Parts: sequence; C-alpha cells; structure tokens
Amino acid sequence: MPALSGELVVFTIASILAIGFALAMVLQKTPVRSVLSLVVTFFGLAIFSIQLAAPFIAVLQVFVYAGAILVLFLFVIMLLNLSQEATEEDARPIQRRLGFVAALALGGVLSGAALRAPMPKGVAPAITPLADEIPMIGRLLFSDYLLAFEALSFLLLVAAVGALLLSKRRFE
Amino acid sequence: MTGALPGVAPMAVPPGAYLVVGTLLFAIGLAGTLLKRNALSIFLSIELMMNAVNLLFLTYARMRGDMAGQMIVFFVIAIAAAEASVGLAIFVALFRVRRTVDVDEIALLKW
Amino acid sequence: MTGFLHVTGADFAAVAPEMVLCLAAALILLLDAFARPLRAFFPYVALLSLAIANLAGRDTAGIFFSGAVETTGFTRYMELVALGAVALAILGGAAMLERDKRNQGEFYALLLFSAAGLILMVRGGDLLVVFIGLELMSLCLYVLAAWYRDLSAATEAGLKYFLMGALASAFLLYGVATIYGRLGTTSFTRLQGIASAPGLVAFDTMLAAGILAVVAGLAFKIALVPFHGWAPDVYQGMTTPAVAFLSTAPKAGAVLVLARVLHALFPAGLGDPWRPLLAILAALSILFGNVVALSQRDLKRMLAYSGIAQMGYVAIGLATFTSDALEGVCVFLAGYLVTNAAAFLALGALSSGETEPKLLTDLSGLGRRRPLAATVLTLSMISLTGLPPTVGFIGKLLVFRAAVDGGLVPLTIIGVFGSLVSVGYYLRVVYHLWMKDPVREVSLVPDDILSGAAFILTAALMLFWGVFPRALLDVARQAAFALTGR
Amino acid sequence: MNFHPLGADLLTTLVFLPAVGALFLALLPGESKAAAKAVGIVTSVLTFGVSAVMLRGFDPAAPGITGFAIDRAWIPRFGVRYQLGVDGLAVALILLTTVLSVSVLLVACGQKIDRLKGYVAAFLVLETGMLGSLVALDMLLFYVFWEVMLIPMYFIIGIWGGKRRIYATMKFFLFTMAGSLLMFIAILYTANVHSRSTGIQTFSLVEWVRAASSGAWGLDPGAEALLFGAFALAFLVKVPLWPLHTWLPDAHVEAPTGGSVILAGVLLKLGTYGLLRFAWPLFPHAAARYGPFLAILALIGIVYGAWVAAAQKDMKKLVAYSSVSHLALVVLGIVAGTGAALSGAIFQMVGHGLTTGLLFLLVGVLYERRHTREMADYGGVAARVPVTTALFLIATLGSVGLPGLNGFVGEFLILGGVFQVKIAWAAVAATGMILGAIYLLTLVQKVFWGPETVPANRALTDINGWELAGAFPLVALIVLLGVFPGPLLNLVDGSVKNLQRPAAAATASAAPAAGAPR
Amino acid sequence: MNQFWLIPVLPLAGFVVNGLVALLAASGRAEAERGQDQPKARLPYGQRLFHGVVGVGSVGLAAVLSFAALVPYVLESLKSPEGLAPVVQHVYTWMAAGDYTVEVAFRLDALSALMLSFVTFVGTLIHVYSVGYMQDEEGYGRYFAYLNLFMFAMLTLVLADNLPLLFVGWEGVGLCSYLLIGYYYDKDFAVAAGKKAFIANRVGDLGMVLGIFGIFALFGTADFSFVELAKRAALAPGAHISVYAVCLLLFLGACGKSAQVPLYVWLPDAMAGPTPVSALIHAATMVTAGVYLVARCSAVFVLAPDALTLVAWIGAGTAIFAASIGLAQNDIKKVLAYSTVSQLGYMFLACGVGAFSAGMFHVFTHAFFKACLFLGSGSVIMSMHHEQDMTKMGGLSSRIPQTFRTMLAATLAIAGIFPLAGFFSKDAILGATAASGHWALYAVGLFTAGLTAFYMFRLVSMTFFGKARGDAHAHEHAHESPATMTVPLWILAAFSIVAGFLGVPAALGGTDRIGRFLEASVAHPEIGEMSHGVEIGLMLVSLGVAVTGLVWAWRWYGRAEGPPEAVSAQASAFYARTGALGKLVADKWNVDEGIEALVLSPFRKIGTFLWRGFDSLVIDGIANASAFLVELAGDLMRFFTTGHVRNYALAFSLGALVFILYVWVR
Repeated sequence: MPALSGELVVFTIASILAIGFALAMVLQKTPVRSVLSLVVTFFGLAIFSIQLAAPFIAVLQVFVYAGAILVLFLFVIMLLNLSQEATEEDARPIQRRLGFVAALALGGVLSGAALRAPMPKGVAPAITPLADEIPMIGRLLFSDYLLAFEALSFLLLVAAVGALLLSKRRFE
Repeated sequence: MTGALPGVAPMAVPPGAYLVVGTLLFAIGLAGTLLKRNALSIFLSIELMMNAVNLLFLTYARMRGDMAGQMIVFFVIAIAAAEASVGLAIFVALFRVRRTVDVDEIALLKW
Repeated sequence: MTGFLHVTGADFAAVAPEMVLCLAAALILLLDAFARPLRAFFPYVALLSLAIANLAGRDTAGIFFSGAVETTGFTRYMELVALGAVALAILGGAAMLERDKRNQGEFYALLLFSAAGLILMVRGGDLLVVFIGLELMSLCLYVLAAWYRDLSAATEAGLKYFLMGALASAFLLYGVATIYGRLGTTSFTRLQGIASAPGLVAFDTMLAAGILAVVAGLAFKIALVPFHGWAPDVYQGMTTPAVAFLSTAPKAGAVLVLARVLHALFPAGLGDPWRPLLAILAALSILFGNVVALSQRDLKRMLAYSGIAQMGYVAIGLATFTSDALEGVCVFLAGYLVTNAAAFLALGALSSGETEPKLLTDLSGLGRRRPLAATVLTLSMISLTGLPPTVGFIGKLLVFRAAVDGGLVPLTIIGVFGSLVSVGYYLRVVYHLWMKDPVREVSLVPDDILSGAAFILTAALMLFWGVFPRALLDVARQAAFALTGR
Repeated sequence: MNFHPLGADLLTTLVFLPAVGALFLALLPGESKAAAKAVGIVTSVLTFGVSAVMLRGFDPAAPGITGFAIDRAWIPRFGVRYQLGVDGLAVALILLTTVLSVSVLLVACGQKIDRLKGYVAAFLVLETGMLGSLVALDMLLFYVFWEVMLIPMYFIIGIWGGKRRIYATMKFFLFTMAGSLLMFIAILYTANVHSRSTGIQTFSLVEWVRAASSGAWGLDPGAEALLFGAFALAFLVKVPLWPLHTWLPDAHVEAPTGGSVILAGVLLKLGTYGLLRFAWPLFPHAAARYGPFLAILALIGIVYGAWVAAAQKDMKKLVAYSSVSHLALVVLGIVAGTGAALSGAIFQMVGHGLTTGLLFLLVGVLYERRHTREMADYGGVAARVPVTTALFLIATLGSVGLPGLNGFVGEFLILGGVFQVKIAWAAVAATGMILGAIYLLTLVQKVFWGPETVPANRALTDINGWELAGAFPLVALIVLLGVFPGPLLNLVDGSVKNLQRPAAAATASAAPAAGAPR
Repeated sequence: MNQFWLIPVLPLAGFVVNGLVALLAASGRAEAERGQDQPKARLPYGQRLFHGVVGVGSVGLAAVLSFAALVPYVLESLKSPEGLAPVVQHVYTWMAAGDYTVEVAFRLDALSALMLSFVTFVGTLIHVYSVGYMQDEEGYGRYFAYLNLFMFAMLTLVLADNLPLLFVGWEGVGLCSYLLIGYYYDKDFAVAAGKKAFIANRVGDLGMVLGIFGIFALFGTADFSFVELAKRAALAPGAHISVYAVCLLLFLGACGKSAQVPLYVWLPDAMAGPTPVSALIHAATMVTAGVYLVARCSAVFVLAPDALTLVAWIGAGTAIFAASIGLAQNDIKKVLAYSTVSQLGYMFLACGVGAFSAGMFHVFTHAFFKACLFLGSGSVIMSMHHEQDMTKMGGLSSRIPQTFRTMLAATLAIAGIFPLAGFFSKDAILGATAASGHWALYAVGLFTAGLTAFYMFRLVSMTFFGKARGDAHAHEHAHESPATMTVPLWILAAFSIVAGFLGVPAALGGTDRIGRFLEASVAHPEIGEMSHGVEIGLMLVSLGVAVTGLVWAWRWYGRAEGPPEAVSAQASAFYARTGALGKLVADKWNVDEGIEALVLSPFRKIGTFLWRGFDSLVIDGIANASAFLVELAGDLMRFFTTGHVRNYALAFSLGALVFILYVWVR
C-alpha cells in the first residue's frame, strides 16, 4: 500500500461518490431521482477510467451513458409520466429480504474473491504521454476489431429498427 | 488480440481496490434489479451492473497493460446503448397496453 | 497485431453467411419501406437468402479476421441448425402472419438478423465477438417476443425476456471480464493455450466465479434450472413461429458456445467441480422440467417446460464432455430442432390463431379434422418422449450411451425417470388429438402450402433420422471432432 | 421380395412386410372399409406365407441363432448392427404371431369397427414390432422393436378400447416403459462393459453371450445382479409376473378384441422370450443366484392369479388373470431350466397364445353382440350359440390342460421339469391344475350353461363366417398340437439344448438366496 | 388283432361324427328359434336312427375288435402256467423332451384284458339301453357323442402302455363324466354337479401327475415295464423321492377317480346325469379306474407296505361310511351311488391287504350287478315318469316285472348271497382281509356287508313291495320299458348271477381262475394262509350277516304301505331306533355343508379379498400413488414460476451464488 498520494485521494472521493449515489439510485423512490443519482455514479466511473489510463473511455462514459442513455431514460420516464414508483410497503417481503441477502452475499463473496485472488504483475513501462491512446483505439477498430465493429453496426441497426417498430402505434 | 497499453506510470492505487469498488457496484446494481419494482429502475440497475463490469475491464486492462480491455468496454457501451433503445421501446409498448411498468403488476403469464 | 485494414477476401468469404443474411434482412427492410405490395414474397426472399447463406458457408474452415471468427465443422453444424430453424419458422409462420396482417418485413429481417447473430456467436473466436453475436441475436428476439405488441401477453413476454436477458448479459459480461482479468485474454485459442499450459490451472476462486458467471449467462439462454424462469412465460406470450425458432436454434447455439468455452478452459476434459456442477444442472432441469410440464394445460407452456427438460438431457452430454458426448449433443440438438419446431408449427396450425391461447383441451378430436398436422404433432410427441423409430430416440441413445461410458450412470437413471414422467404429458397430447371427442367447437386456421411443406419435411426427417441415423451421425461426428480434436 | 428360403432377405421381408402394408394403408385416401380389409388380410396372409416358407427352410439342427442370419451395419461406430437371425424358439413364436395376426384381422372384418383403416394399420405396425423383436439379434435393434410395439398398442387400446381405456392404456404404457427404460440403461452399460473388457464395440447378442459364458466380462456379482435385475424387470413386467401384473387385467378388459388377442397371444410371450433369450444367457450367475427368488414369485403368481381369477365377474378379467397364472408357470419352467422344463415352457408359450387368444376372440364375439363382459349378463346361451359354445369349450379345456389338447403338453413338461429340480415347486405349481379347472369351468358354467336368465340373450346370433374363419386356425392348432406335439418340440429342441441347465443348477447356489420351500 | 389303436379310435370317430352332426343340427335349431323359446322336442326319427347307429355301431365294433383281441390272448395265457407276456403295440411318439419320452403305445395283458372285456361289453349294452332310454331327449346326438367320447377315453385308459397315456384316458373320462353329468345343461344343479365332479377329480389328478413324475424319478420310465423293475425292486439311483410318497400320490389320484374318502363327494351328485350314464360311468367302468391304477402299480405299492395299510384303511373307512349314508337315502339313485362308493371301498380294502386280484375280481362282478341295478332304477324312474323318490313308489313289482326280477337278482348279488357273483368276489376280499390278520378291517368289512344287504333290500322293498304310494295316476300308468332297455337288463342280471364262478375259491373246490389269470400282471404278495375250514366258516358268517341285513330291511320297509307319510313315519321310526346318529346319517354326515363352510366359502372370500384388497388397493395403490405424487409435485412446483420477473431474477442470482459457493467448497 503506497503512501497517501493525490491519486489515492481522488480514488477515494470518486469511489465514495460512485458507491454512495449508486446506493441512492437503488433507494430512491422516484425514477427521475434514480436516474439523476446514476448520472453522478457514472461521473465517478469516468474518473476511475481516467485514473486507469483510459481517458477516451471516460469521455464515452460521460457522453454516451450520462449523456445519451440516461437522457433517453428521463425522456421515457417523462413520456410515461412515472412520477412516483409504487410504494414498496405492499411489495413481496420474501423477494425483498432474499434479494437483499443475495445481492449482499454475492457482493461480499465476489469482492472477497477479488481481494484474495493473487494479482498478476501489472506492466510498468517508462512514463510517456497518453496521447497515442485514441489513434491506437482507432487502429485496433479497423484491424483486429474490424469484424466486431461491423457486427456492432448491424446490432445498432437492429436496435433502431426494433425500437422504431415497437414504438409505432398502429400496424400497416 | 494484441495491442499493449501505451506506457503509463505504475499504479499508485492497488488494483484490488478498483476491483472491489467494481464488484460492489455490481452487487448494488443487482440489489436494484432485485428490489426495484419499476421496470425502468430495474433496467437502470442492470445498466449499473454493466458499468461496474466495465470498471473491472478497465482495471484488468490497466493491470495487464493491455488495450483489449478498453476495446471491450468500448463495445459494451455501444451495446448497452442499443439494448437501452430496444428495452425502452418495449417498456413503451407495454405501457400502451397495460398502463403500467410496475413489474409486480405484470404477471399475466405465470405458473 | 496485424496492420490497418489488413483483411483478405478469405476473411470476408468466411463470414459470407452472416453477410448474406444481414444484407438480405436489410433488403427486406428496404422493400418493406418502399415496396410494401411485395410483402407476399418476403418469405421466399428470406428462404432464398437462407439457401444462399447455406451455400456460401459450405466449405470454409480456419481462423479469420485475425482470430475474430473461427470456422470449423462444429460452427458449420450450428450454421445448418440456425438456418434450418429460421427456415422452419418462416415456412410455418408466413401464412399465419399474413392472415393476421402482421407480416411486416421486419419479422423476416429480424429472424435473419438473429440467425446471423447466432452464427456469429457460435463461430466467434473471441469472447467479445461471441458476446456481440449473442446480443445481436437477443435484441432481435426481444423484439420478436413482443411482435404482437398490442397483445398484453406478447408485450409482457417481451418485457420479461428483455429484463432477464439483460441481467444474464451482465453476468456473462462479468464472467468475461474475470476470465480476461485472470487469464489475460478473451480469445479461445489463447485461452486454450494458457489453460493447457501446466501450472496455471492451479485453482483460483475468482476465475471460478467468472467461469460460473459465463456458465450462468449461457445457461440462461439454454434455459436450465435455475436460470429458466423466463422460458415458460416467453414461450406462452411469444408468437408461435418465432417460438419455433427461439426454442430451438438459440438454445443449440448457447449449448455449443458453452461447449466451446468449457473446452477452451478445460482442454483436458471436465473435472471436479465442473462436471458435478453440470450434472446438477442437468438433474434439476430434467426433474423440474418434466414434473412441472405434467401440470400444464397451456400447450406452449407445456412445451416450454418440456424444453427445459430436454435441455437437461443435453446438459448430461455436456457434463460427460467426451467427444462421443458432444457428438450426442449435436445429434440431440438437430433432432430437437426438427421435433420441437414441428411441434410448435403443428400447434399453430391446430389452433384458432395467434390471439387465442393454445389450450390442451382445444386439441380434442382434431385428429380427424386435420390428419396431417395432428400426425406431425403426434410424431413429434413420440420423438420428444424418445421412443424409436424417431430421431428423439437416437439423440437420447447417444447422450445416454456417452454418459454411461463416462461413468454418469446415476444421471442417466434420473434421465430415464424423467422420460417416464414425460410420457404422462406427451401422450396426453396424443390422447386429446385422437382419443377424445371435441369439448368445444374450435374454428381452426385454414391450411396452407408452406406449413404443409414444413410438416412433411419435419415428419420425414424425424422418421428418416430415426431409422437411418448414419448421415446425421457422421456430420455430428465431424462437428464434435472439430471441437475436441479427439 | 426374395421368397427363397435361403434368401438373404427373408427375415427383412418377414418383418417389414406388415409395415409396408400399413404404410400403403396410411397413404390410401379416404375411409374405405373394404380397402382396409383387403389390405389387412392380404398383408397378414402374405406375412404368414413368408413365415411358412421360413419354417420350411429352417433347420432345427442348426447350431445357435443362425437361421437366415442377416448382418449389416446400422450405426457402425457403436457397433450397432442390423443383425437378424432365428432359432427354433423364434420360429415357433414367429409362426404364432403371424397366425394370430391373420386371425385378428379376419375377426376384425366380421365386426363393426369404427376407423377400421387405422385399426388395421395399427395391427400391422404392431406385427412388425413383434416380429422384429423376435428376430433381432442386436440388443439395440431389439430394444428399438421392443419399444416400437408400445405405440400401436397404445393406440389400439386408447382409440378402440372400452370405457376406462385411457387409464388402461396409460397404465400399460407406463408399466412397460418403466421396465424397459431401465433395461435400456442396462444394455448401454453392458455394451460398455463388453467394450472395456474385450475392446470390441458391439451390441451383438451372440458376442455378448460368448463373452458372458466365457467369463470374459469379469463382472462383479453386484453389478451383474443389477444388470440382470434391469433386464428381468423389463421382461417380467411384460410377462407379467406377480406383483407386476396389475396392468394386464385393465389392459385386457379395455382393449378391443383383437388387442386382447395379440396382447395375450404374443406380447406376453415376448416377456418370457426375453427371459430365455437375454436375461438368462447374458447373466448366468446372477440368474442362478436369483432364479429361486423368481421361482417363488412365479409360484405365488400361479396360485394368486388363479385365485383372483376365480373371484372375477368380468369374462375378460377372468381370462386375463388366468394368463397371469399360466405365464407364471412358464416363468417357473424357465427358472427350472431343465430340458423338459424349457421345452414345456416354450410349448406353453405357444399353447397359451393359442388357447387364450381363442378365449379372448370368443369373448369378443359375445361382446360384439351384447356389449357386455359381465358373466351375469349371459347364462344359458349354449342353446343360442352352439358353435361358439363348442369352440369356447375347446379353448377352455385346452387352457385347463386337458390331455389331447395343447395345454396339457406344456403343463406336463414344465411340471415334470420342475419336479426334477424341486418337488415342492412342482407340487405348488400343480395346484394350478385344480384352480384352473375351478375358474375356467365356472366361466363356462356361468356364461353358457344353466337356465336362460337374460331375455336379451334370446336374440343372440352365433359366431359369423369371418369370426369363424379367424377362430378355426386356432382351434385346429389347439387340437393338432395336443395330439401331435412332436413337430413343435423338435423345432425348439435345438434352442432348448442351447439353453438348458442341469437340474442341480437351478437350486445349487439357491437355498440361501431365497428361502425356497422344501 | 394287431391294431389295438383301432379299439379306442372307433368310438372317437363316432364322437366326431355324432358331435359334428349334432352341432350342425343345434346351430340350425338356434337359427330357427332365434328370439323365441326353445321347446324341448324329440328329434326326428331319421336323426335318432343316425345317431343311434353311429353311437352303438362304433362302440359295438370296438367291442367286437377287443374281444377278437382278448379272447385268444386269454385262452393262451390260461394254458400257460405263469401267464403270457403282455402284447405292446407302439403307434407313435407322443412327446419327447428332456428326460421325458412318452409313447402312444397300447398294451394287452391280463389286467387290461379283464378291464377291456367288461368295459366294452357293459359299454355296448348301455349304449343299446340308451337308445331306448334317451329317445325323448332333444340332445340325443350330443348324448351319444359324449358317450362315444367316453368309451374312447376309457379304452385308452385301459389299453395305455404307460402312465401318461393312461392319464390321457383318465382325464378324458373325467371330462366326459363332467359333460354327461351336466348333460341337462339348463339345470343348474346338473351343471354344478358336473363341475364338482371335474374339480374333485382334478384334486386327485394333482396327485396322479406328481405320482407319474415320481415313477419317472424312481424307475426312469413310466412305461408299465416299470412294474417289472418294481418287482425286482430295481430303483433308479439317486431318485429324490421315496416310493412311499409316490404311492401316496398315485393313491390320491385313485381316490379322486374312484370316489374314496375324502374325495367321494362328487359321486352322489353325479347322479344328476342321465341314468345310463350313472350306470356306465359312475358304477361299472370309470370309477373303477382307481382300483385299476392301484392294481397296475401293485408291484410299486408292495414296496411300500405303510402305503398299502393306508389304502386298506381308507378303503374300509369309505366302505362303511358310504354304506351308512346309503341306509337313509330316499332317492333311488342316491342309494345306488353310495352303495357304489362303498363297494369301491371294498375294492381298495382288497388292494390294501395285498389281494389285488380279489379287488379286480370285485371290480369285474360289481360292473355287472351295479350296472344292472342302475339300469333297473332307470327303468323304474322312466316308468314312474321321472320320479326318483322311493317314498313315492312301492308296489311296482307287478307293474314292471322284468325290471323287478332283474333288479332283485342284482340286489341279491351285491348283498353277497350265495352263489351269486357278489358272494364270491366279496368273500374273496373278506377272506383275504382276515388272512392278512387285520381283524379290525375284517370286522369293518363284515359289518359293511350287513349294511349293504340292509340298504339294498330297503331299496327293493320300498320300490317294488307293498302298496303304491305316490299319486295313483302315475302308478296306474307305470309301464314296462321297451326291449332296448329290458334286454340289456336281462343280460346283465344273468352275468351278475354267474360272473362269480370265474373265481370260485379253492375252499369251495374251485380253482380261483381269475386270480391265477391276473397273477401275470398284478403283484400277489404273501398274505397269511388260512385253512379251508376257517375260510368256510368266515363265509358262513358273512352270509349270515347279509341275510340278517335283508331280513331287517324287510321288517322295516317290506310292508310299507299307504301314502308317503307312512314311510316318513317309518323313517322317523328309523331315527327313533337309531337316534341322533340316524339323523346325522340321513344328512350324509353334513360333509357337503362342512366342505362349503371350511373350504369353498373361505376360498371365494380370500379370492375376492386378494383382488379387491391386494391388487386394487396395495399394488395399484402404490402405482397410482406414485403417479399421483408426481402430479402433485408438478402442481406445487409450477408455482415456482410465479410470473414475477423479479422472482426469476432472484432465482437466477441465488442460483449463481449457490453454485459459486458450491464450486468453492469443492
């Protein structure tokens, strides 16, 4: 465990933010608030990405997730004007307890595993600017990941078609 | 697939910490999935789970100094977007018919 | 790392089937948008594209796109299964959809897309590609599940399938992440290399959790207990021809992917604790599926549970995991494809349309009104029971034989117990068809050529493979060999 | 088709001829009864012809099960082969099958049957199944045919049966299948054992028996016991041996006439056939160990079946229980295993097929006219249906085991053989003679004799031409085999010599295994 | 005559022809009268003639053939001092399997010659008699068919060269008696009686079959050549059954067939059949088959003295027991039936003490006088318009004189009055018993002789003497039977007078011919010697006893006059004299009731229990219960699929969790 460095401080704050608002997202009664708290969590994740030497991903995180997807959510929520989530009191108690237990246990178990598992040595090359990360991604996209990329395009097409189809009111 | 991570400083924060955070977020997302009643909230939680996994990917990529992890995350984000659009469309269609997205009230098909 | 855009013609030739399907799908979408009157021909276009895709995929083998896809006899086999399933779904569904005015081009497009995704998933040389293929397939199926989006049942099916699917994806992804983290790669070939290297397989709790997450994610698609919850509801709500596809090819695909993953991670064969784990999955599925199917009165639900049970038998093969077992699995899946598709299509033909529930009692006395469909349904029930001379028997035979040779006799005994229980509900269908007088007048959908063709085709296959299984076995043999090299 | 006795495909022809007929019928459009009758009778008679040709060309002296042997690849990689062949035992039962099939279809022509086409087709498929299981020498092939028999029978009982037909047919199906599924696993396991011990992938019975008798398998007693158990269970359910018999009365009662005839005439025999052909030769030691236990069950079955039969009020139920009793005797003979016992057992299999078949046929004749099986609904009809009465009397006496009719020969030889092994068994088994007389004569008395009590019977019509044509071969054989059993005994002599065991063998290791009465 | 097989086969042919014709006629009739009543009508003359000719003809021919065969044989063997070797003719091998080989082979030796002679002779007479007696029956053809079949079976029994073949005849006669007793198939009691007879016989046959296997085990063969082996006591090595057991088994068979205690119960009921049948089957021929069997196997029995003693006691017991019942019966045929049982007892008594030839001698004589008595009773019954109750008869001597005279002769014969047939045969038995030193048995035999004389003369008195009881009208119209019936009566009467002279004992200056003749084929163990003086003394004693019986019967019944009450008054007087015992006797010792209570009704109850209780409740219970449980499990487990997607997710997660933990702990 290295000495208290700025990186560590930032990490701590970010993780508190992320986890805290994630919890908030779960505990919130109104969907809108859930979405908004998730936004914060995503920002936390974006910070992590930067720390993990993936600034481009961080940007995507903010743009696509916080930006696009969550806004889409908000939009739908407004569309269906789901102001209030039904009160949880009448909900199914067993489901709640067991669900809580399951989540907790799984979280505990997995993080326990994460801590106990032996860590492979991370590479520690000489310090160079991150400048050539994005070109690298680009290059990879059009070489090794070409097929995946193409497939992705069709996937998005399908998504578009499907969304369009489902949200159409009448058949013709 | 190859593609080494461009050299960066050694990690000041132990990777385990990132993993734990990621796992916890995953668990929280799961909790949301299991505890929320609003279909959207549930899907929201699932999105959270995916992001938690993304964090794991990034961490591992960083640990191994390997691009692959980042690439995967890139794709996952895109896929998540696609899923979101379809999913929300389904919610809308459902709402049109049933006037609700409360999963506890959506149980015509059972047993 | 290969250079920028260094892809050869061979690479594209390798993915020709997917491309053909996707392009055909796109074409249909366009036609639907701009030449709606041509809708009546979409089925034929789709079938044609399937034929072409089949031809295109014939003799390519090797690793392409620098490891992104890996074409072997194994994947080829799956290709055939996928194409066949789509073909049957289209044959059976076309007339019905046209009748209900639900024959928008999207239906066929989505079917083709999901077939493409399925094929991609199975031949993906890298977990990422597999995941993408899986998502491509799944997204289409989510939409198809809610195809009759004005029916609350259909939309509910869509919702359930989607939510559970997303959850499963999340788990699968977690597993992929962990595998990546622990073993440093997501490509099958490298994984196999690493795994077969001595020393590493020293046990690693986290890796185990990861692998399990992957298994769970795939078991969800296969609908093995306890990851099966969605199946009955979705089957019931989803439109029948789509179910004919959903209940066969995707399951088969997931099974084969699982086989690939396991083989990559355990090239030396499954050991403790993975074999008992799969055995438990198998036992649970067989018992739960069969027993609960016994209590079903809605045929589609019944077939869903029966499907769970049938996949339990497949899981026996997976647990055994010898090349014989995998061969058995392949044969079983092919048989299951024909049989189950036939069952669902016949069901559609023996009902009064998609908007009506498919109740067991409504089958009463239909044997005389619709001999052909009734006979096919009967045949498929016999085949599902696993009685000779149908392909269902051959599949069970191979799986059980492999399991016995592999020392899983108790599992096989659970299996036969399941079969015994299954007699109860499979023959109940036969009983209603032939031995019972109608309780209420059911207005049947009119016959049509395409589904008639589908019936004759499936019936012929069920019997032919049951009596002369050699050809099928040889293909399956090559497939299994291509995977295990043993 | 190759009709030359030594033609390679005689057995193939024999087995699949009925199936072809059925297929033809299925493809035949419309519901023409005449066509159904024609196809049915022509096919079954042709099949009988083939079997007759086979009989003519068969050489009882030939060793092993090599008559008209066919051996082709089916699923080569597992060494599953299309391997057919017959010995005397098989030939005898094949003839029984073909004859009974002809009778059944003739009778069907003489009676009002709804959906006749399907009925005939079902019987033809059933015949293929039966013949197939009689000639199959590859265990897996045998299993296939064995299971194939289930489905048509399920339909026959389920569609053309009586009131509780569904319960009956499901019960029949489940009981039989429960047994055979375990046998399925056992077959696979045995194949595994065989390939492990000899390195050869095969399901060939001949190979297996060779290995088993030479002890090449090296099975430990426990495993052998389990395997034997699985096999025996499958066959004993079919026989059916007490206490696995309860499906039989229901199935018989609910089945249509033809169904009962075939069920009693052939299907049950396949159970004992299986014991003789597979269970004993494959697992001799386990068989020797647990034979006495089966003998006890058989003895219980003999007495029990007869006793319960005596309590019946329903003609078919009575005959059904009589089958339980008679076949238990056959099982006892098989357990005893001396030359006489085995000859008797085989003879009794054929004999019982004829007598009981005829009984069911005649009960069916009455049922066709009065639609009741209750004895109380008849009484004193002898004067109304003299011919039926005469035939019924012959069948009854044959079944009682009156010397001069076929029943006696089998019974006598079985008892004689058992006597050599264990007098106590013979003594208990012989009580079947008395009990049999009691319930069968009661049946005759209540149905045909006494004052004419039920007015409805005054209009009873006697057996008609078709039915008579169906019954005649059986009667003729009952008498012929009773007076001249020699030919049949010679026919099966070879098989018996292969299967028989010295008198000591049956009880040698026995006494502790099951507290056999002494 | 070297085609013995023709002898049984001829009647068989008769059976086939008569049977088919009768069947055709019957079915024609059924066709004609469908839906209406079926009046009893005598057949047209042509048909009757046909059946009669075929029936009588076939049997008569058989008789001719058999005499053609046996006369020369007998003469030969009488010439040669120690008898003649048996003549055996093989026809074909019936069955050969394992260690059992059974030939169809016929044998003519002293024993079978004796049987053959009276079987064919009496048989033919009774066929002739039946022509008259049955003329009014619509089942005429069926009757003759059955009768021919019986002759076939009986002749097979007599001529068989081995036990299994003998068993064929043995069962065959059983079948025919079953069919003929149930001849009036629309009468419940007749049918029931037939069944009873068959089943009782079957009980015996159980022993018989096992006995046959025993013989196989003992001697390795069941050809009668085993008799020779037995004489040399040459048992097969390693036989796993004792001679004693085998004898008992065979004797059980004999008991069944020859109506010995306890299996005698069927014979009295057998009287439900037509009277000629009673005469032929249940008096002259079939019932003596048991004795024949024992005589056949005499050499074996000799090897097991204890078995012989048992035989003797059973015989004696049966004799006195049946005679006691005979005392109080009022049905004329019943009396004769019990008398038959009792006489059979005598025969077994003879065998039991080792005097097999004496037993056979009695079989021989008994055939004649008992047949005569039965036929006579038939004639009486017919003249009384099918009235069998003696209390309603009386004073018929004048009405039907021929019947009266013949029956009287036969009665004296059976009572053992010198010098009629019965005297010699019965005294041969009593003498042998005494000689064997079983004085108790002798006493029983002697007393039985008295009883016999009593009930027989009681019969005669009640039937023929005194004044007519019953309705006068019937008595008025009582008329003598046609010649077809009286001629046989006369012939039989004649033989029952003279038949005895075949066996005049040395004591009376005779040379027990029949005894010496039989020695060739039956064992003749040493049974103590007695001086002729003692012998004659004993004869006088038994004669005295017989006469006492006659006189006693005359004093009680001879002058019985007036209406039936009078007789019943006498009957009660009888009880008054004999007390509760008499009542018991009149109720036949309540044996049938006892059997019903102790055997039959429990049998039925248990059967029903096993069916309803064990089969339906236990076995099916288990089967259905397991099916039900599976169904139930399904009905419960289906609720795991709640329809709530969150539950599915929960199951998913928990599943994953549990499996992860599982993988870790492994």
